[in-house]
Amino acid sequence: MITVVDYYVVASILFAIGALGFLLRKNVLVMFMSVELMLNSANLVLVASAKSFDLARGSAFALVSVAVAAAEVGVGLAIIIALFRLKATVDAEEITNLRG
Amino acid sequence: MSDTQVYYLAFLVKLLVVFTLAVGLVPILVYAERRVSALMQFRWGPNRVGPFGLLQPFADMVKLLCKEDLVPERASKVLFTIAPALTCIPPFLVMSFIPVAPSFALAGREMKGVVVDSPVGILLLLALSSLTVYGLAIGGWASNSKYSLLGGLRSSAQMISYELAMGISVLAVLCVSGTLNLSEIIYRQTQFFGYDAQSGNWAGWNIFAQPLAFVIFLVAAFAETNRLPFDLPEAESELVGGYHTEYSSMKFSLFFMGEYIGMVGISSVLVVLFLGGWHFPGMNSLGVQPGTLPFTLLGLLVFLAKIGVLLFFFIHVRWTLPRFRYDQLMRIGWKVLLPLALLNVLVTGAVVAGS
Amino acid sequence: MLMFAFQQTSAVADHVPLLPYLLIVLGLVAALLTLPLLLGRKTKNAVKSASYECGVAPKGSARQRFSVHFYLVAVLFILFDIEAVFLFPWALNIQGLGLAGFVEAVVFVAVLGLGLGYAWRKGVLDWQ
Amino acid sequence: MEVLERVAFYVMAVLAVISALLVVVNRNPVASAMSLVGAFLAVAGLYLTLNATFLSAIQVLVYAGAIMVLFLFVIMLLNLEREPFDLPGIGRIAGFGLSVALLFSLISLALGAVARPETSARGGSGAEIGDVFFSDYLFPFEMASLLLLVAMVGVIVVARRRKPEEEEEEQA
Repeated sequence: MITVVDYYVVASILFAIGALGFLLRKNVLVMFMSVELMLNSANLVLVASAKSFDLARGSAFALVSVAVAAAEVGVGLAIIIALFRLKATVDAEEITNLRG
Repeated sequence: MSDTQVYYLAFLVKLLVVFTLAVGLVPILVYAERRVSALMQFRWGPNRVGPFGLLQPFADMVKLLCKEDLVPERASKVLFTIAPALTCIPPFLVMSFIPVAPSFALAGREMKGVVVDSPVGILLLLALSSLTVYGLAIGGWASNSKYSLLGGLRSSAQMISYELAMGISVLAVLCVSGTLNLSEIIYRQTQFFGYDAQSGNWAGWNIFAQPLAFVIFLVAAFAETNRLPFDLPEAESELVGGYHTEYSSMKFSLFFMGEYIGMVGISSVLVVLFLGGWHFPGMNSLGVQPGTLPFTLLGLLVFLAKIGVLLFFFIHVRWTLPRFRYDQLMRIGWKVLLPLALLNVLVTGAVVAGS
Repeated sequence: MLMFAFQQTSAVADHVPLLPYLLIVLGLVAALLTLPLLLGRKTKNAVKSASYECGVAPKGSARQRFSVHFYLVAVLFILFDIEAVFLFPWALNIQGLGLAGFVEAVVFVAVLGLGLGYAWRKGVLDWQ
Repeated sequence: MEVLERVAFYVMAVLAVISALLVVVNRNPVASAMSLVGAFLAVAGLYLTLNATFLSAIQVLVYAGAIMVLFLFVIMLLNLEREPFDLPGIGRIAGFGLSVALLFSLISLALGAVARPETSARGGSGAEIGDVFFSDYLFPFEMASLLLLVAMVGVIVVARRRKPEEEEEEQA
């Protein structure tokens, strides 16, 4: 029997992998992808637990979070592009200077 | 054989029929395209291989299979190989969501005229058409050639622009149909010229209720399949060959197969959304009992005739209209089709919500 | 047990037929990709495997930066795609929502119309 | 029924985890992006096992079909090659340890959860979601459009190359 706990476990693993990618990789883009992965695992938890309350409401919440993710990706990648123009690198360890 | 076994066997047959439909139409289209273009230009066209040149596509196929499979020195090998597959898999999958025929009773159960009867079919179709972009973009990038890269980017930008107009024109159809399931969208249209209280539908086929959405979808369909007048991504005079410049042999033909199956797929979607699917008026009074195998086959025939007309239209337009410039193409997508589609949705919404 | 699973309708059961279909498609594509390796001729030389630049020897890498314009178009695509996604639930029960729902949808579209107007004015939709 | 959903759950879960790992491990950013598409598709499959059909389709449409295209565009735009491999420093070993610790604490937290009966009155179809938005959550619905508008303006301001005459205007 698959219960909500199984979904929690999968989401936990995905979240941890996302954290791993964020902490280990130096490429800003791959770090960003890892963040997306973590966001997705959070969404999965949201929908899985909504199954016990109101699935339509949980889906609606998740939909809003998808919209937020899209806006975030758009602006985030634009910032990465602007940063790349300035520094000509996407290596997170070389982008240490916040003064621009 | 038990009933269950009969049912699953029939299911397998259905699967193969739909698959064969997708694959089998490709050589027919290749042949038709060459003959029609020849006719339009007062040439003969292929007429040497077999009677009327009917075997020409197969000869081409054999030739392409025996060509040398080149991979450029500086290309990313794995991605270079995957890209052609990525372009032709999504159009193939599109066909599995299309209800090509009405369902019939078999072994005490309902055998549907569609492989995957998804409750969110139309959304998945839109999603599939956006997945095609990956093949083009990656193909262009992995070749590591300037022309390919620029060609790949241009076609991806074009596809996503027109996909938007397409998705929003579908929105207007949904205002009328009120469901995401393709079989139900067809069913709503079969209430021909009768008032259907639930959907408020007066005139059966959606093309009558949504002529503007139909036109927008049709124009976007040309852009989605990279056909003239929107085949700029592969404009020979500007970008050599576009994203598939570096491709040869079967990898090259997979791109073309993707294009042709994409044409079949998008015509099927048009037929399902706007032209009543497998249905035509007066079909029920032909003496064939609905819900039986003959009725299903009749429906399949009607469906094939409808996409045949659309495919001929596709080919005819290719040899009639000149190609757009890239800036014109993007302008049409964003400044004409998108606002028009949004306006169409709002007007439709006002009418349906007000009634 | 599994044999009867197809009959009942659940979201999973609805989509399971996609799997055998996908397998057939993948089989065909894999066959088409490997066949030329067996049938085709194999010769290799530097000129053949160089990238095509109209016969002139290729200069520099193709991996150079290009216009940010493509990025802007892609972002606009995503944001309007989300707009469509939010309008789908409205379109699906438009009759139940009536005039109030329509007005709310108009507000939603109008706000995003401002965005389209801004992009229009800033020349994002123009291609030189 | 039960069996089918169980199989689907395990297949999708394994696929999601494997592709997520590939995202992190691949040194070619394009390959990373493609693996992430795989992970998103697997998560869409998981939504399907939860009967959240609309969200599952949206996951494919938006994440796999739009957001990852944007990532791919940026990778191509910035001309990113393979990342060179270098020996992990102290910071990265600490990062690895941290995420393993995170994994175990999250899983123990998850296993401690009590599974309530799945008694959702409503399903996850598009029409039902519309009901939710247009009854109780109208404000978030309208805010979403505002959010998208702000994102649109922000992206255009940040990413667009200014025309020379505009640049002078700003200097003055």
